[in-house]
Amino acid sequence: MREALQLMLRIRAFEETAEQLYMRGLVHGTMHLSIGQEASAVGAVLALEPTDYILSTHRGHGHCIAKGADLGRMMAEFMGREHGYCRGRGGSMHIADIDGGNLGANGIVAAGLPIAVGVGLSMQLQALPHVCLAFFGDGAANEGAFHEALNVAAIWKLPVVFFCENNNYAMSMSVRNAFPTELISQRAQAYNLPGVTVDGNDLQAVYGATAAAVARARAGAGASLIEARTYRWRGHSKSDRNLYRTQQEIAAWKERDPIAHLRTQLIADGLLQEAEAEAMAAQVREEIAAAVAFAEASPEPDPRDLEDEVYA
Amino acid sequence: MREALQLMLRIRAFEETAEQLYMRGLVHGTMHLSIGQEASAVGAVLALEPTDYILSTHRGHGHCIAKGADLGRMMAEFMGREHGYCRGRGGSMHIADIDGGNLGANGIVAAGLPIAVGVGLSMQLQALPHVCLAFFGDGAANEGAFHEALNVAAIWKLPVVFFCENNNYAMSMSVRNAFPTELISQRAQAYNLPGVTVDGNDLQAVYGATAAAVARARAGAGASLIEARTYRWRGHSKSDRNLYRTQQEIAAWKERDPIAHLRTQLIADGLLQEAEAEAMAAQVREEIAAAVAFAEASPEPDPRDLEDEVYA
Amino acid sequence: MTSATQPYAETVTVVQREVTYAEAIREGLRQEMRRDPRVFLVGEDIGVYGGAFGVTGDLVHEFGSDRVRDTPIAEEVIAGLAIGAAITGMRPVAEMQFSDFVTLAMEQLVNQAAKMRFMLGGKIAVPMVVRMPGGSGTGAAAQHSQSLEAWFAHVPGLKVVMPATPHDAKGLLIAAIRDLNPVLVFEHKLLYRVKGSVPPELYTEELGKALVRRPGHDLSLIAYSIMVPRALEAAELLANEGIEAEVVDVRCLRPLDEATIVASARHTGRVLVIHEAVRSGGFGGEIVARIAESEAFDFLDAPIRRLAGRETPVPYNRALERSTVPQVEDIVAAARALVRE
Amino acid sequence: MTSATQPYAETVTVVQREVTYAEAIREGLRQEMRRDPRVFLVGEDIGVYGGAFGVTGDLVHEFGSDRVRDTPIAEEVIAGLAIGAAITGMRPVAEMQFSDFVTLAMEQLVNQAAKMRFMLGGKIAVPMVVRMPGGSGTGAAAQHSQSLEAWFAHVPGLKVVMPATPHDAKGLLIAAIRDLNPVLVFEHKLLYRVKGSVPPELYTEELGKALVRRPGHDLSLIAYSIMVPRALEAAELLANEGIEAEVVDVRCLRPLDEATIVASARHTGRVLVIHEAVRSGGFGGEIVARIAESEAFDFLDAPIRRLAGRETPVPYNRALERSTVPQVEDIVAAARALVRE
Ligand SMILES: Cc1ncc(C[n+]2csc(CCOP(=O)(O)OP(=O)(O)O)c2C)c(N)n1
Ligand SMILES: Cc1ncc(C[n+]2csc(CCOP(=O)(O)OP(=O)(O)O)c2C)c(N)n1
Ligand SMILES: [Mg+2]
Ligand SMILES: [Mg+2]
Repeated sequence: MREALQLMLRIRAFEETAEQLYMRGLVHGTMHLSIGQEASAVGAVLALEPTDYILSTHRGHGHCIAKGADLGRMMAEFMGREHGYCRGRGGSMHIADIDGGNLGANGIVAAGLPIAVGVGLSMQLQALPHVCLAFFGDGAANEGAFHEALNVAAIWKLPVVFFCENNNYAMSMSVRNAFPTELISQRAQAYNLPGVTVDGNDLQAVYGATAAAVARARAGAGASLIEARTYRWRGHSKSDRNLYRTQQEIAAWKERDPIAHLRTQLIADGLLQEAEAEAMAAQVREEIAAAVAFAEASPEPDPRDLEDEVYA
Repeated sequence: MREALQLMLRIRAFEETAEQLYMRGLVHGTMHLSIGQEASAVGAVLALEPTDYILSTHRGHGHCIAKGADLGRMMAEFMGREHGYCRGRGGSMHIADIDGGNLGANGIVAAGLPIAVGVGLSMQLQALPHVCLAFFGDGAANEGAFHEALNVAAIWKLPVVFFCENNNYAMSMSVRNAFPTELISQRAQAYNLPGVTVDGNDLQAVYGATAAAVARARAGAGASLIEARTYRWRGHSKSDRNLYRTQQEIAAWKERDPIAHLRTQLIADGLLQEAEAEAMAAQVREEIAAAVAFAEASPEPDPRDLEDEVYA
Repeated sequence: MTSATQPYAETVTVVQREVTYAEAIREGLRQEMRRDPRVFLVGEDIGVYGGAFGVTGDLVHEFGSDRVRDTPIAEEVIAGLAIGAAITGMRPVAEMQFSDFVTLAMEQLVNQAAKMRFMLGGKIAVPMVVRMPGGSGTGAAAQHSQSLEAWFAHVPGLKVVMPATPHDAKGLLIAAIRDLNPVLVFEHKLLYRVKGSVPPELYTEELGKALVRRPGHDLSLIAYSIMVPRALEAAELLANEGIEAEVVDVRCLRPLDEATIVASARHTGRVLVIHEAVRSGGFGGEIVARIAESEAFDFLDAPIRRLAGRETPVPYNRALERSTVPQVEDIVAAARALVRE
Repeated sequence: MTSATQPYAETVTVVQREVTYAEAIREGLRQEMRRDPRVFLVGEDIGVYGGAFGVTGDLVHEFGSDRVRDTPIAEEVIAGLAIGAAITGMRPVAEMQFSDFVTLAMEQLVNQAAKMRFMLGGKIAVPMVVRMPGGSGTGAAAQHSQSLEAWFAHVPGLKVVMPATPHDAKGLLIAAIRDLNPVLVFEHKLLYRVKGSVPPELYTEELGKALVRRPGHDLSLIAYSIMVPRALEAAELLANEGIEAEVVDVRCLRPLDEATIVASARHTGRVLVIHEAVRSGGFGGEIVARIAESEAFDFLDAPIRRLAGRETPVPYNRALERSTVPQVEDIVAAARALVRE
């Protein structure tokens, strides 16, 4: 759990720094910050083994950090540098850490779900014990790909965990307008899969639900759907003027800060001292500073032989 | 109900004749016969007003006849002639009767469902009282389009009836292997829509369920999903060797002939005499013979100015 | 196809109101929606949010959320519902938030919208528009930066429009809305903020008519969308070197105004076809082929050349990204080389 | 690209076993699946049914329903699962039952499979194959008869294979399965029953290598897929008239063997490019452009011509359908006209 807090702090700090770099004009492109959603990323990934796979989304920094990625290489990718995870070709929306089992963020909403089916099938065919966890947003749950993927994973009993981060909005589209039902997890019934909704800002709730789904998958009993209710504090991307929600609503969710929640809990349970928490935060700040330094020292990629890299 | 019987006889006779024409090598192309599924086509369409719309499928002859299409123009289309509904351009898989409210069969599984959403939206925006009923098969219910369409129809409360003809197979894929649940209608819950499963070989059951859904749609209360359980007696298309099912199963379903069922019922209820039933069958045979004669007398289309017909 | 006899654009002499490409589109939508109650907009985040690129802006406030309709993320249904609405009396204008997402709507657009009229023997028309921001230059990487217009230019039944100026962005869009066929309009993200003179009233620009944007006799630069302003800029630089380039704005890929293109090729004898899309399989090949098959062939003084996107996905890094797409200096260099051949 | 120095196919002199194109594919799949346990097949009705065109036939009996895997009707997942399996150690061979249905899988193939390696900085390979029956001639009408290969030839990261003979159907397929990239194989429905000599053992044909199927000096017929046998038949008829046509089988649209094509154009000075796909925006434009841009340009004695599908969806009626696609007599007529120019 202390590890979880540290990961969450790391994500928060990464995102805040990314935002600053962006504001300072050092980043060309777009970004989708996950501030406020740290518990769902960390809780989900902590329930996995290092050899398990994840598929991430456009809002993927948190997933990637939770899966153990190197912050320097992430930051370098964010800044489009040669030593970034994708050598500056992918950027924020495509950061992947293949060796760490993160098969990549994805710029296309819901696109990871059919791919997750393939990873699950691959594990089943090779009789490997690994599980694939696919992150996706509430918005993604209305794409056709969601339906096809859950159905196929269900009929073949694939070791896949469909993990929906319901942050209440798909860009400006509120779940109230996009869904005819209260719970996204209810959709699991259509595929005869277990479906649960958890407080996505409660690390332990997320961890618990995911651990159960992962155990089920690993035991060969098939896929599950988890809905983690959370909220993004920042706009969808940098062009967002937040016209579709109130400052009040944002403030109310900030009250439910997943990091503060976990920290308070750990201290209350005697698992953490205030001072340790401060030290952790300081350490994370250093890590991020080092990551930025690494990124800034990384060379710009060379445009010359780009064509040679398209095919294996 | 006598009208229903007549329509069902007409469909059966049309299909049998289509099959013969095909066997005799008079038809170039493919066809998907709906023999055995007459009650679902007729029961569904009888619940509609003439000004309501349907969207049909590759297995669409029955829907088209139920919606009141001219048999001669249908047969001419099947034979690729100029006086066919589509002037020989469409063939079996694309027969439409726009004036009659049949917006067309479709060669792409599930493709009618997103279009139905648009028809429903169009009615709602124009404040027109018409309903759109979209036929689709069990196989179509696993396409992404199904999901997107039902969700959007649900959130906007569109006047659409999603009518699934579950004939137990999508080509060779049994519903037992393609679905993780027993009932397709159960999927309605995912969209907070009413969903019912009815005996698709029982005309009155189909009619009743559809009438309720149509009334709901017309009242502005939104969409519904109906699953009609039925069976196709023939192979999927002409290349089908029926390797995926047993003769026994086919025979068992033939015992449940929807036409014989309705006929027996009408006679038992005193609504029809044996002799009348015979006369009806004879009349239908004549209609079909006339349709074939019309088709055969229709000229072949002229390839010359085809390019001029692509754009309006 | 009057262009062959009327080869040059009239020079605008009066000072006109300047608005951006995005504003021109919004104005066109607003005016046509006021005029025709059948017109409605549908897409993701086009309402209160105002569109991912701000194009629909405040339209929802004037027309309400019925006619400026936000959808869930469901591109197949966005396209399909446009079809269903179009064939039952409405005039939908759908938006794909990025043109890359049209990959999720190909079935509806290509198998349904494009073919419906023909398949049904001419019994039906499908008057719908799909607007799509395309192109690179914003650091959005490989899945948000493509130029896919060539796919659709290959599909009979569709029309494909590539406006290069605010004037055309409005006029061609209005024409597209009034057209009885499915029309795809590819807008270029980098053009949205470009200003140009736009008549304040409603007007249409004919679909299928190319325009000679600049006369010249040394070579023809045949371009569309963002490559038109780049070609014009290149032409100015070339003029300083004594090279007079004729710039043809193709404007519409289907129907294609072959006459204007061929006339220009015949006139100058040297042709450089320019587009942002990947070179192989791009629409430039079609343009080259039309010229190579035409009577202009005998008038050519050099091989026809193409300048187009590199054979890679679009990369994220700014310098990499820039290198994958023709820039003004690339056009100048290629044109210079061509006139020397 | 050894073709430029080795321009003619070796003449087969020994009598060989004749099998159909469909059987050749099945044999290739069977042998490669025996050799490599990572290979599996996935698609609709490929198991007990044996495939809509009987291609997979009895394979399920030998390899079981895990490796010859029937799916629900869900093309997006078929494509996506192939990607997921490919990047985690398997060698999926997916089938689209008709190539027209790939319209439902464009997102996965174009945005994911094609770009993944590049976007991730080369950290990953996506060794997958998608087999797709394409083309017209079976009365299947507009939504089951398209030739969409040009779309994919426009997408860096994909390879596009168009086998014209049973020999190539097997050899190119094996090469596609062993290739580390996503490879799309378009099989032509009318070719499935065509017989040809096929070596009984496992062999590969290099991807990206065109073949001169028949030498000649009066003109070049550049074709692929079903248009190759038609061009060869036309060449025989033309020979009777004293016209010696060289027939080039392109075989692979991406990567494209430009050298062989350009060499033939230069050699004969007259070029007719032939494909079934709709002419506008078809891959023929690319071939024309490659020639028009090349050093062969100066050796051309006539405009380059294309013979291709009409600008319509494919109609149902047999005579209408036939009229939309180049037939042998059309090739003969076009070739004859071209040599007279
Ligand atoms: C297929 C597709 N449609 C639309 C978009 C544009 N887009 C990117 S993120 C997004 C919202 C996604 O919402 P959700 O799935 O809830 O994830 P969140 O952003 O809330 O994390 C949209 C509309 C896209 N990238 N891909
Ligand atoms: C998108 C798509 N995928 C596959 C096919 C090929 N195909 C045509 S009908 C069919 C089976 C459809 O099953 P179902 O929806 O149950 O309808 P049924 O044939 O049983 O009436 C298939 C696989 C198609 N036409 N369209
Ligand atoms: Mg969300
Ligand atoms: Mg069925």
